[in-house]
Amino acid sequence: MSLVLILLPLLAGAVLFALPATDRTASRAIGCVAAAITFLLPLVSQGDGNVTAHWLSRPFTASLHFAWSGISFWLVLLLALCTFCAILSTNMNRPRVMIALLLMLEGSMMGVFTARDVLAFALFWDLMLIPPFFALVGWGGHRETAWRYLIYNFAGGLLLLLATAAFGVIYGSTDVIGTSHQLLGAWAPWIFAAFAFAFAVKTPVFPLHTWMPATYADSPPPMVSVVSAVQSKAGVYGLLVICLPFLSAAMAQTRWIFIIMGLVSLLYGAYVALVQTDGKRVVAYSSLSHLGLIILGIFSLNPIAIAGVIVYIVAHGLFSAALFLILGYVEQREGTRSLTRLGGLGAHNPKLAGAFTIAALGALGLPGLAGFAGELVILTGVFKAGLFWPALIALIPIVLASAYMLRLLQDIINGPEVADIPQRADLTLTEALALAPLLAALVVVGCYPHALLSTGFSAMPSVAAAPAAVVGERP
Amino acid sequence: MIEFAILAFVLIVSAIFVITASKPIYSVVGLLAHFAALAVMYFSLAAEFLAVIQVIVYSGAILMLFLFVIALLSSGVSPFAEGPNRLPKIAVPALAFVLILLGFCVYAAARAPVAANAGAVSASIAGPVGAANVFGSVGDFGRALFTVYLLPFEITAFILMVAVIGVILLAGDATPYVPTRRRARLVEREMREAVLRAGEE
Amino acid sequence: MSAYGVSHHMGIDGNYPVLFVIWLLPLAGAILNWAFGPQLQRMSAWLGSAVLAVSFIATLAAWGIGTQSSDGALGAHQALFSWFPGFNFGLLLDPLALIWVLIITGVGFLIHLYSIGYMWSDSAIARFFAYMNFFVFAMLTLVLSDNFVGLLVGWGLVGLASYFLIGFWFFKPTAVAAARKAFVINVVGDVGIMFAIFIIFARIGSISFADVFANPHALDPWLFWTCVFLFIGAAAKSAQLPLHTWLPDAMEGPTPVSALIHAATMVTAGVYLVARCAPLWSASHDAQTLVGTVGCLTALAGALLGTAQWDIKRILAYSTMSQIGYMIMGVGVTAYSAGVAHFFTHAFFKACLFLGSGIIIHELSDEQDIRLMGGMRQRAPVAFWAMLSAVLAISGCPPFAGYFSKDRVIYGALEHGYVWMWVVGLITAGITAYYMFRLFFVTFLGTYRGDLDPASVGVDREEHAAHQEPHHAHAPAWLMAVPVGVLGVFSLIGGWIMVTPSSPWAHFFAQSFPRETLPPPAISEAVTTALAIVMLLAGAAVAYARYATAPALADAPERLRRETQTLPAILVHLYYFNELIDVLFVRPARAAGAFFSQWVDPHFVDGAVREVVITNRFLGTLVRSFQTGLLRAYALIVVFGAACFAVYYALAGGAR
Amino acid sequence: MHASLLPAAILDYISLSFVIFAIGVAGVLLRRNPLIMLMSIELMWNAANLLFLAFARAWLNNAGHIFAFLVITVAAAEAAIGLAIVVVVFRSRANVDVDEVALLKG
Amino acid sequence: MNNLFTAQDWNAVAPLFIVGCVALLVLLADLAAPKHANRYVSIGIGIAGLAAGGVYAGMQYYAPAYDAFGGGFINGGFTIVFEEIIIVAAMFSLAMCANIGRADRMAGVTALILWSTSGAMLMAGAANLMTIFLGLELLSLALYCLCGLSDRPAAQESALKYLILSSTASGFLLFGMALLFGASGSVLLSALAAPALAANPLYWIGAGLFLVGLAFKLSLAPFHVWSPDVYEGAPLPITAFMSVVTKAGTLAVFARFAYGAVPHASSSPLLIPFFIVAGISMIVGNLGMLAQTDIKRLLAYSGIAQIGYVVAALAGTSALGVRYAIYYLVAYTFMNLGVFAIAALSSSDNEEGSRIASFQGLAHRRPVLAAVMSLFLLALAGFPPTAGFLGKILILSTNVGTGFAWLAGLLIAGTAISLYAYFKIIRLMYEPHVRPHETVRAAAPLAYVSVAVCAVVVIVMTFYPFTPSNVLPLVK
Repeated sequence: MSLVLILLPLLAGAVLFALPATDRTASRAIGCVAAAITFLLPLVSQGDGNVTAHWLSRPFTASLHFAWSGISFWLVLLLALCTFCAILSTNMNRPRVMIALLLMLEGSMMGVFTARDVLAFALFWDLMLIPPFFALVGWGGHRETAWRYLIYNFAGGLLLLLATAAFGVIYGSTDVIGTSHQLLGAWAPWIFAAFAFAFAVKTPVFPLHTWMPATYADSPPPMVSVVSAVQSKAGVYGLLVICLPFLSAAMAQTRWIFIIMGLVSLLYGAYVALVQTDGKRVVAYSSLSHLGLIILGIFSLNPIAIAGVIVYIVAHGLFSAALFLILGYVEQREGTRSLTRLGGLGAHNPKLAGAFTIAALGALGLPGLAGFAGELVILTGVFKAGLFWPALIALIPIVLASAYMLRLLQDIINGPEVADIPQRADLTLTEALALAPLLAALVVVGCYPHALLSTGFSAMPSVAAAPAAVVGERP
Repeated sequence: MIEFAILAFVLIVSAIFVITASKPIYSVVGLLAHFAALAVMYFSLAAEFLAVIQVIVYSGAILMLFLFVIALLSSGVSPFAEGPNRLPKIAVPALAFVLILLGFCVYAAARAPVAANAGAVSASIAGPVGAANVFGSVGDFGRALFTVYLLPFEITAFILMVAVIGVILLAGDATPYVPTRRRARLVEREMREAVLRAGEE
Repeated sequence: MSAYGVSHHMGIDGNYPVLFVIWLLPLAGAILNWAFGPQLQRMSAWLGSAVLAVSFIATLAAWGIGTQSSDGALGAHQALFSWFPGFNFGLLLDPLALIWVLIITGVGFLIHLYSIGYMWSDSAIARFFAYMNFFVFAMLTLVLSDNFVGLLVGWGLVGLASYFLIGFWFFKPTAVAAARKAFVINVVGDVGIMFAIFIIFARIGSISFADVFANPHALDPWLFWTCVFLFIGAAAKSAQLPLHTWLPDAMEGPTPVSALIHAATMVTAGVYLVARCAPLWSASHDAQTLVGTVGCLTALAGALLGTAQWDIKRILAYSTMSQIGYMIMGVGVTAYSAGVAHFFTHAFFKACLFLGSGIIIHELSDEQDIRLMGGMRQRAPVAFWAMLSAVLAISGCPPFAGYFSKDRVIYGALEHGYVWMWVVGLITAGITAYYMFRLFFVTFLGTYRGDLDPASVGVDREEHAAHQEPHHAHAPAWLMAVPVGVLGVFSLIGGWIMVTPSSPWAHFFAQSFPRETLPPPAISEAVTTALAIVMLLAGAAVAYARYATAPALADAPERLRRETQTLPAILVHLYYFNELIDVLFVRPARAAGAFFSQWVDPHFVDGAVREVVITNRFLGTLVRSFQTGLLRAYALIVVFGAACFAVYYALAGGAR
Repeated sequence: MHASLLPAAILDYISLSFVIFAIGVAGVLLRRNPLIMLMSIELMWNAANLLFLAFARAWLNNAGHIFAFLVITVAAAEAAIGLAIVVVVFRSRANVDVDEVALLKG
Repeated sequence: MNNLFTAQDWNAVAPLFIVGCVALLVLLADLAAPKHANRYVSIGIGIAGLAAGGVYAGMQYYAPAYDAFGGGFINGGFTIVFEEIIIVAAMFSLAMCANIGRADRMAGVTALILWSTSGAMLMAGAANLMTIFLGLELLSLALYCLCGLSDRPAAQESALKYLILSSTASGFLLFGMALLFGASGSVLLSALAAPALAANPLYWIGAGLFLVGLAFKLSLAPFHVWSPDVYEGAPLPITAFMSVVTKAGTLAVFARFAYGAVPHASSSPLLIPFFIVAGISMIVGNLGMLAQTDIKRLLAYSGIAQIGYVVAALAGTSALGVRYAIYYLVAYTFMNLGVFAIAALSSSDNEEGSRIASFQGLAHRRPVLAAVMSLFLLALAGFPPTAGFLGKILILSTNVGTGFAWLAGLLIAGTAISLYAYFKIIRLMYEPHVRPHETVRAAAPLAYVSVAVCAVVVIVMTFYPFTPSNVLPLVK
């Protein structure tokens, strides 16, 4: 069942190449249908679409095992939704190829999120680097951006490979995602280190982030919306489903390193976003900041924080996807993303302004929207885990977030109208439709994160198993 | 013992002469001497057949080939003219180092205690030299070659075929050719251009 | 029943549909106005007001359930949903909430009505009413919530509404800037409450008021800090020092907004929070001192700034700040009912003042500088009488509403042993009387100065031009007159329900707040009242002498100009708070951002990456530099390797 | 004949062949004329042959003889091909200095 | 005397004799065949002969291992797997000849390729020093000629370099063999495993020089210097042939030596230097690729690194290691030959499609071809879903298991370096800007077939990992 999620988009992407190169409507239709199916399938079908096939028996047991249980379920939905919206809003030269790339990206990432086997996970992990690379080659402004994205992430992927091999040899099987067992011994810290590097690069976390702003700024909007919304979550997902259940002892030993890295990312991203003049870079650095919060939450090793992380993963996915799409619309209309050049769009584009406002508010953690629920629960958990100062420091970026997000919002849609930009028409119906589901989900998740939270609590078998020091409840 | 010393001396001197001779033709002469001395030494090692082969094949065939080629090339324009030495400077110390290492190996090997007990003289080889089934004799050699070592022997057939066909293909179908400086320069330029074209991307 | 007179389970559990009516109707109105604004046009104004009317009536209907009580449980409690154990959400209508809801819907309704006229010709009238309704919804969320997180949600949403309404005319750069400032400073407050929530949840494991208030000392040793972080939120929202700077700028919004949000309701959320957390404050004496002090100082500082302003709305803004200082002082020193009482009366007279000034501003087609007014009595009689009533009320003249509540607060401070607060409170009362009458006289008496050259009265044009509201055609006069009149009347009678300690008011809150029996202070309440009236008369007299005597009126322009030039700089520059914040927070943040993005990112972090790449390139060239193409070089390399091998094996093989 | 069929200690043969081998290597490294390089290679191979025969004698195992025989055969073929290649190279350039034969590099 | 060797003995070597004799058949057929068709006649017969040999060998796959000709040649799973790899590679190379090289020489070229193949097949089974040496020389001698068989000066130069350097290396190999013979008193590999030898310096020095010879043939750094030049100079099909067959044959010999001829091998420091040079060549090879402009040269460096990975799998001489080495070797064979086949397809007269620049904009001229090319490059870079990916996993796990983690680390580092070089070609193919259309010769369908086969295998192997179980390189 879950193979459909992987194969359908890939096949659809391949089919598109049969169409004429300039075609837009047909490819859009095909793409949207494929994405929609991948979205509805997990919702309507009973069970978790478990599929498994034997793969390796030596040097360790591995099987092509896929299912969408637990956290995967939400990421699958998020991915399908973002892809749907991205495809719907694809409106550039050579649209057919872009849509095909989006579909391939979806397929490969479906593999990452549904894989129950670390080896399969690693397989799709590398695979999902390729579509964005081609998007950067085809549409990106600078050549080295593509290289930076690819090489940086592939370096991570290689260490993931090494870690996977070591994990398999030590544990005897890689068909483990969804189960839990403390891996101890001299190897564990090294395996964890390798995993952590791969995940940290992908997320990204502070010292390893430099591929990210350039990539986000250069990629075409539909691609970057999916990459930032979902692909950047692959690292976090890995931490949750591989490191937490198997290596939380090692995590506990090194937690302070990551807590500090998370805090630095939080502050660093926020401060840098404060002074960027390229709209996309503002959002890019804000993502760095937000994902820092997620890292902080995970390494607090507290069930509540982890539950919040799940909410925040989805929330960030929704609003960053929406923001990038909107910035794409703006750039397409006005031919620039520079906050210094834009202004006063609100007067003529009320729909754009409205959507933009909701997305930005979601990003700055307005109470009642998804972002807030995530932040609040994460930090509640972090504090409960006894991390007083991290919780306190993590509040500063929230204030900064309101500052830079409002700056982004107001510099573009408020203020007097700017004479020397085209001031083109308001959102078309398609564009509005592409945003609507994201924003609606933002509100719904903001009020009713119950399901996500409960997933989060159930995603934590290992913490219960881990030493008490790990869980660090306040005495 | 003494004859070994003499032979060794001849071998080494002739070898050195081979690699130091100013003209290839002298080297060939040096090599001839070397092979002759080797043949004698083989004989002293109770390998009469090999001694004979050494003389016939090496001195008789291979060296003739060398001579022939030298003669052929000498029809050209200064075939053995040597341009400037292009080896980078680093080569000199490296070369010295390599030779020292090799010297060490010689020393190491010479000091090596050998499991094989030297000069093990068993009665089995007593008897008139040249008689069959005596170690090293033609009969002994032939029996081994056509029984135990049949497979290697068969393979040599292929090897010789390769040599024949290969040489025919390489040098066989060439139109008669008179190298001149002008033509050489043409070829040179054409080749350099080819390289540059490939190199510019 | 805990030791604090607050029941364990606040409110009687049950299903109360009326709560949903009160709560969600404004939201419905907001959504309708937002979605169908273009179609509705002016209809949206009526729709928005009607929604409020219904909501108000529903509130009156809910009076019974709001005040009901059985075995200590007080009011009505409606459970909603739960995120996870300890994170339970619900609605709570008890007397405290009821008062706020009444003001929000009642006064809110009047202001909506007024806005119809005020915004009559604004093309974005539908958006305006959508925002207004949304604000009411948010404010109701705040006061109806039965837990801290729900309160925080409302807290954030009212901030958002205020952001929208301050920046309503988003083509005005000043409005945009003011909106952003207001929002960011309010987020500081939100963050404070968030942290308080962390502490509360970590210590108590629940966020609902009932569980927290059941035993505040479970928070020890964090009780004081919980209060501090909660109060950070309160201070930001209620414009207490040092987080007050956004309030005057907020006057960029349309005048009805100032009346509703920045006078009557939202800015008093801080008061609500402290009153709501009465058990916590009663349990922490340090918190009382802190909050009382801050409130008291804010009252004084606001009043002083009020004396040095010329923009009519800014004067009112500072007076709001000062009055809220009183309230905070009141609730801070645990004179809860007094503080809440002052909120109650203040809602009437301050709304009345704003709306009255709105009429004038309207009349003078958006002139806000009182130096360019004068002689308004003839041109706006309704405003004159209503504002007279309100001015008397705010300066605490019996029997006007303000008199009763303000006395309660000042005397409350004394009762709880804060003599110096009592003193400052009295002084502030005098100052208040002075600047309010100054406003009143300069605006209404004398002759109209609007046609003079602005410079002649000391008006600086550029800075002045910024405060222009867009011109709009006039609406039916009664639309704006009626609400002002009503509010004027309430400014008079609003306080009569709290005349004696055994008044309905006191009785109303009998169960809501911790009961304490205090020793009677040295100075009696009568003395306090007398002194207050003396201060009032003094302040009024000075104002009269400076602005209302015949000679003063005669050369008003000259005097105003001179006063403008001689105002003390520290007041003109608002104690340099803006500059201070700029230097302490804004600039450093910008600098850090610039430093990170222009130096650290490209050179330090990315530099490392680039080094790796460069090294690789270099090594690549190195490797290829061995490929000299020279046969002998290759042979040398091979033999070199071979020799190394040979030596290794010679040594490893034991040949020494 | 009885005196000693192995006129010297095996170690002397080892040393001798090592020396000849080293001389051959030196020839390959030092000379720039492919013909002489080929001759040096022949020297190396013959050193090996000498060793084979010495050990064959020492072990009284005629495998060494066979091996030497095969080496000689291969050497013949190799020399033939080598010389042919030298001729071909010489055809395209007027001389055969290996230092001049450096089109391919990098 | 005549019943000295049984039919079993002949069965063992029959495949390579078939291949060798078909070479003669090709030469004869060339005399008969009409001039215009002789190219295809030779290739056809050649491929048929190879197929015959392959089938014959394959039929014996499941038979238990035994040694033929008194230990001269060991038949068994290991031998046959390598023979098959070699035969397949030879087939692909012949297929590439379909549109490269002079037609009138084709018969000779085919014959030489076949003999060279049989030499490699001999190495696959060789279990005594003589057969090893002869196999190696048969392989090499034919290759010297093949390299020189072109009118391009570069080709002749490459032949000269290859000849001189390779003969020198053979000298080392031979000298090493002589010492091994001296130490053990036997030419059989099996005799070399005698524990007593572990203390014999002659044995050690001999093994050392022997390994030098093998390292040279495998072109492990620093013995790799010849391969870039030779690969670039040689005609494309020959380069393809060399890149697989030489390495496969030599690897078989090394595996046999490492597993069978080293006293208590897994713990002995005797093989360590070999694995060290394997590690070095992972790095050196990948670094060398970085700034290449000629695909053959690039693949030479790539091959240096890739064979480094394969050898790394043998580190610790674990039973699984050899299986994964074979897996990766097969993977390497197909992805590498795939690239060569496409290069051959897009080749034109003036440049044999070997200039990387000639791939620019290929995606617009021939999208499918470009896609497949990308697949092969991805595989070489170790990207999923290709055999290159799984192969790396297997090797890494072996190294972790046998405690050679440092090799795993080098493998990771090397792969990271290589990425840029491979993706540069991909980027070039998909670059929007298209350069003027090349004069691409109408390619034979044969070439397309081989590309397709490679592509399919490279993907299928990922999900059906082929790791034969009876491939322990026995010596007795």
